[in-house]
Amino acid sequence: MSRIHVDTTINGVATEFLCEPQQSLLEVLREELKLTGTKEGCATGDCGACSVTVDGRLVCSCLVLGAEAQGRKIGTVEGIADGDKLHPIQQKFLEHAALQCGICTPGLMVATKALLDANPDPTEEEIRYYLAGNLCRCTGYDKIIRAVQDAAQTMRGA
Amino acid sequence: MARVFFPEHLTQHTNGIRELDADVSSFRELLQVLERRFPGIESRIVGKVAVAIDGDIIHDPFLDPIASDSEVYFLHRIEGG
Amino acid sequence: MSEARDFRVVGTRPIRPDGVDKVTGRANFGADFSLPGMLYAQVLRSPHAHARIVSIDTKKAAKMPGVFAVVTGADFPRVGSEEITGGEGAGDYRDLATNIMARDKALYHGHAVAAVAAVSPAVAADALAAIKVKYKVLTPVMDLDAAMADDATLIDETLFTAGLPEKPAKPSNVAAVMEMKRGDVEKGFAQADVVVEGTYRTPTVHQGYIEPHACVATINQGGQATVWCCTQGHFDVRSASAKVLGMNVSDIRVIPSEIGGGFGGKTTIYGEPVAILLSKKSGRPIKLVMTRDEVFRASGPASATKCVVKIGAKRDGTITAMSAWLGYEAGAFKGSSMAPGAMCIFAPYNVPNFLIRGHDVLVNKPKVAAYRAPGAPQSMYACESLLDELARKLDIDPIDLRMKNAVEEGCQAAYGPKFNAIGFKQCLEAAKRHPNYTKALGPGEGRGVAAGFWFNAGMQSSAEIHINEDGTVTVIEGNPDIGGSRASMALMAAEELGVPYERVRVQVADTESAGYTNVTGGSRVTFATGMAVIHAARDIIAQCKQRAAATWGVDAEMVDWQDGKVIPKPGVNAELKPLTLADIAKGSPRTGGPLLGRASLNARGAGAGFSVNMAHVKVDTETGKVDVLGFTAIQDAGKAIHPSYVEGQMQGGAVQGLGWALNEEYVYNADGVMQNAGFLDYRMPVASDMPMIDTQIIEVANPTHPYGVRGVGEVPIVAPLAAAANAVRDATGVRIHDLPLSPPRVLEALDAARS
Amino acid sequence: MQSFAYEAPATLKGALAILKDHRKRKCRAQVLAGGTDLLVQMRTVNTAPRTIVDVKRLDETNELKFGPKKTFVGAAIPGVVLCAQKKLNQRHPGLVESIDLIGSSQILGRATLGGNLCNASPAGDTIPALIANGGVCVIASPRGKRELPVEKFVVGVQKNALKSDEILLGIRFDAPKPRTGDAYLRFIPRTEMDIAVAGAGVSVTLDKSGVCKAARVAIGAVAPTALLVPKAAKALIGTKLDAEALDAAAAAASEAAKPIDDKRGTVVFRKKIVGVLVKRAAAIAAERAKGKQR
Repeated sequence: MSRIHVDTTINGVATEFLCEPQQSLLEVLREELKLTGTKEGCATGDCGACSVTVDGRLVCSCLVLGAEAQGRKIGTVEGIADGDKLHPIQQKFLEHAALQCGICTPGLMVATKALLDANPDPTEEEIRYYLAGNLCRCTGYDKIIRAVQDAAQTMRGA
Repeated sequence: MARVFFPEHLTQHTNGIRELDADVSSFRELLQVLERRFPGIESRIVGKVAVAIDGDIIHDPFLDPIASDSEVYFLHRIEGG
Repeated sequence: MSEARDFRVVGTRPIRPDGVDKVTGRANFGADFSLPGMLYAQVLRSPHAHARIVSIDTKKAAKMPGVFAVVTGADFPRVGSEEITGGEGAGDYRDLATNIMARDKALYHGHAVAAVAAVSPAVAADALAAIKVKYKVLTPVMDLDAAMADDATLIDETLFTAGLPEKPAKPSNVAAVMEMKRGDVEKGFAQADVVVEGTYRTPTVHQGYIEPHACVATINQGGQATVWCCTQGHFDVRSASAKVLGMNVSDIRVIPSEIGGGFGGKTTIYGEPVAILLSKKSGRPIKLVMTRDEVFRASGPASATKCVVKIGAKRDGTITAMSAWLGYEAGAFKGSSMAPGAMCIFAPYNVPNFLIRGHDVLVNKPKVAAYRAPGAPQSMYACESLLDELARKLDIDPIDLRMKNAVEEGCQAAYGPKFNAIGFKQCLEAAKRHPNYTKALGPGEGRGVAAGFWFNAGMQSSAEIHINEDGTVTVIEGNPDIGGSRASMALMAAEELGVPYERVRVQVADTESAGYTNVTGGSRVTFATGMAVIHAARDIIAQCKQRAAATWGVDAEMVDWQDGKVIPKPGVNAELKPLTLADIAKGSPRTGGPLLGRASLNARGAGAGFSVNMAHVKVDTETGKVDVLGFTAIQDAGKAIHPSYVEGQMQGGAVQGLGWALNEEYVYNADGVMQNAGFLDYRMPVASDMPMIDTQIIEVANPTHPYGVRGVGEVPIVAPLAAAANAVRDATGVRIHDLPLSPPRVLEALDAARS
Repeated sequence: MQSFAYEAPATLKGALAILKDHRKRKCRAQVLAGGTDLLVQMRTVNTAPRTIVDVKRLDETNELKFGPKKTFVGAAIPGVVLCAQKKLNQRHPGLVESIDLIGSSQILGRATLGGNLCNASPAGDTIPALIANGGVCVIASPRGKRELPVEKFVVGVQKNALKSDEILLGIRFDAPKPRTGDAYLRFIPRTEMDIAVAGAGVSVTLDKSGVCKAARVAIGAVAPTALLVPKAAKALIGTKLDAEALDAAAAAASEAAKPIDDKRGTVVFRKKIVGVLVKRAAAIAAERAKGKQR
């Protein structure tokens, strides 16, 4: 089985890697590149824990082939904070206690950023539907929704 | 005298007795009293059931004090999730 | 012991100490750890729900390039029967070992029969395909009725029903029975003006934690193993793995990773001993991670149940008698949560006469594990639904009916002892006053009320506190942090020591670095481990007083501790300046070395927890779809150390309970194969399914905890099932007894009522 | 033995050449668009090695054209892009609804109209909407191009009419006539993230007096393939889409449905639900048609 050489950009950094043709981007991120912030909850696109962006578009990295990353720009949870400064979304999730176990949190960081980048002032319903692909079993979503609303307000103010 | 109560499944080892009075000042003494009266019951209690002394549920009590007006209940161990 | 006091930091809502790592992706969870030379393990699982294993041929797989080890049941030591002295449903070590790797029989679809370790997951998968297993397929026993039928196929021919006066003549799928009674139940029903009865069923459901079970294990030639894994209790992983592998406890070190949810499902072991054995055979570190499919098929879901409940009451609502027949599926091995289910069902009420019969029943499904208030949601769903029917029959407000029979301090619980201070009536009053209780309902809408109860647990905990040279504080404890417990520990340490919260850091240490501590479960961490942290802090304070006295050259009796400082008692040399924790830490080399506080305890008196929930639903009568428009959770927390995380437990439990009520269930085909082993078709609630969850924390101090804490983690999942069912009843006029209230079932019931 | 390979040709010619070559060598090649179905199936039901031919980099499969008479939607355009298309929303709002329902935000970032169609799931959300809108598949092969109505493209459970050397380039629609409206509704137990238990796509065209002149009704997840239900359409044509007409269409749809019992629903439930969906979708389509009256 010949491995494929891929040139890509991850969180703004030019990156190259080798992968199997059938290997998912999630497996590449976690196993080849040791970027374990992106989590695997199901590997079938049903939980959102592996959410990343490809050319700014929100996707489940378990449903993307590593090889497809060629020439694309990949965004992961590791790229959300601005250096040593937390992103407002991260700050608000902490302030609102919008995480308990924290396994779904990386996916929610990426998905929420994608949402607010596209829609800076979403309604509660818009937030709930946009994040419907990010399962959380601990919080009952209440504090997550409030954190997103607060983050949106902060980002609009900023 | 402290009042001691047995759940249904322990009464098989107390000749059907559901409750009794015991003149003891600690759970340790109670165990000795019970074992003397119902040989073998200690092995059914230690590590097998939880105990409530005056409403406080304890797993594996031993030196815990028992007052003359105390109520002691044996119950299934609960750990939870 | 509990002082009525004003708190300085307890009750505030600071950011959790581990928060930043969890929002940046830095936090390491079970599957995030790797070692050089590490191999990937995969498990071969039974394709049959019930089959005799005739033979397993692993030769071909073992020879494949890239395959380093293959193990089957034969590679594990035979473990003798020995009761696990845990809590309910802890079972037997022999069963635990057989569940981890099948021996003569495969007892459920997905039961592990072999495992391989290879250079890559792909090679491991190919190796599994090369293992040849011969099965003699047996009839699967898939539910209570089938398992308890006279001619039922026996899952374990050597199993005789326990709990009967004498050993029965024939083996049975009923592993155990239990009985609880008070008074004369027949007389009680005879005294009743109204008697209601109902049969309620709940399906097999899963905890649904988002992180699959995962571990990395390595063992050296000297037989010393290290395991990194996501677990609710690394000390239990150590002791259970030692039993299953016949090792010394001291030869296994378990290092807990961050844990991506557990809810009781990560209080036992699955892959850890397998990974250790594969490491032993291959001489390499092993990573073993379950797929989501494996989590559903082969971890520990919660019991499906059948509960037949009968209640008798006077016209004024006074309950005269209650009875319950409870059947709990244990899965393939004995040990369901039947006992706590029986102990909880009538716990909130004063019942002069009752009779409860519980049954722990084997079926060809995965062995159940604990799931948040194990056993209580199922039995209390039945009782709280029937109480709703009783209230309608008597035309009494459902909260008033519960209030009339509610237990309070001094009442004898149905499970035995008298209650200390409890907050059930306060919860009921709060519910009655709550604006959501009187909110107008639109067409097709309904409101339901239900109560919840859980004992909460104490048990063993240890804590150490180190005062660092700059006066900052390090707390070392042994409970994996699943829901913000580091924050609660830091708050309690800061409160006791009178230092700012930010100067306290909390380490969850491994089995060789922290004192023995029971699982993160049973709602015990903030109560029991919190108590240990407070005692450790008081140990520090005592030492500080001695050292300050020594520094000042006065007797220890001449000094006091006040707001984080040692001060001389009035009358003692007025020149003396108060010494802060930092001052004393700085001087510690001269006063006896590092400041180290310790506590280990077996906590007694976990305060009983009560809740009252209100569900507000809308039912689409053309499709049977139930929409939850509002939900209100009211619960007695004793004392909320970090209110945000208490609310979080209440909200999360509410939504888990609503999932249980509305859509979640294991769907099996006739061969006993689960049809929906994935998040797509298991259907846990998603964000757009749910409204905001309103919470109200009641604080009736638990007298046995220094700050009044009682557990909060489990009670929240108990009441939502009946609250939702009662709301659907209110909206449609139709009572549906079986969960889940999925659209096909609701529509069927509505059509039946219409025709 | 064949091993896994990945190709991402830049031209249609290149893509067709790869398929032709594999066909000749009797090797397996599979076209990848969004991959939200393909990758899951490749890991579970059918793990056999194959060459994956990614068609997302082709101009033809990314084309989006709104001509005065015709609309063309490239097969490899992700749902999130299509849902944001004003023109598509104006011409075929029901179709956009069906795309929007395919899955989560994450899934829509990948899933395509072409993929949903080629996957040919009985429960595919876009298929009834495509049929209701009279969608026509534009197919390329080394032999040139051919066209096929959507209802003929899906031939069985997860079976489509493509030969192993053919690629679906996209879907062509006639621009809707005046006073035409469409709608798609599906039933799922949750609000999101589920596969349709039943689905209904309806398109109606009214005359100036509000009488239905033309209608197409298609139902999904109630038979091996999505069904066009002429009898339901007939029940609507010639009426003002009043309650009886809608009920008659609903009854016709329930009658036409040939569902199965499975983990997602029962025969009885699906037959009932699909009628309700047709009734509700037709009402929405009618409102939209009226909205376009002037």
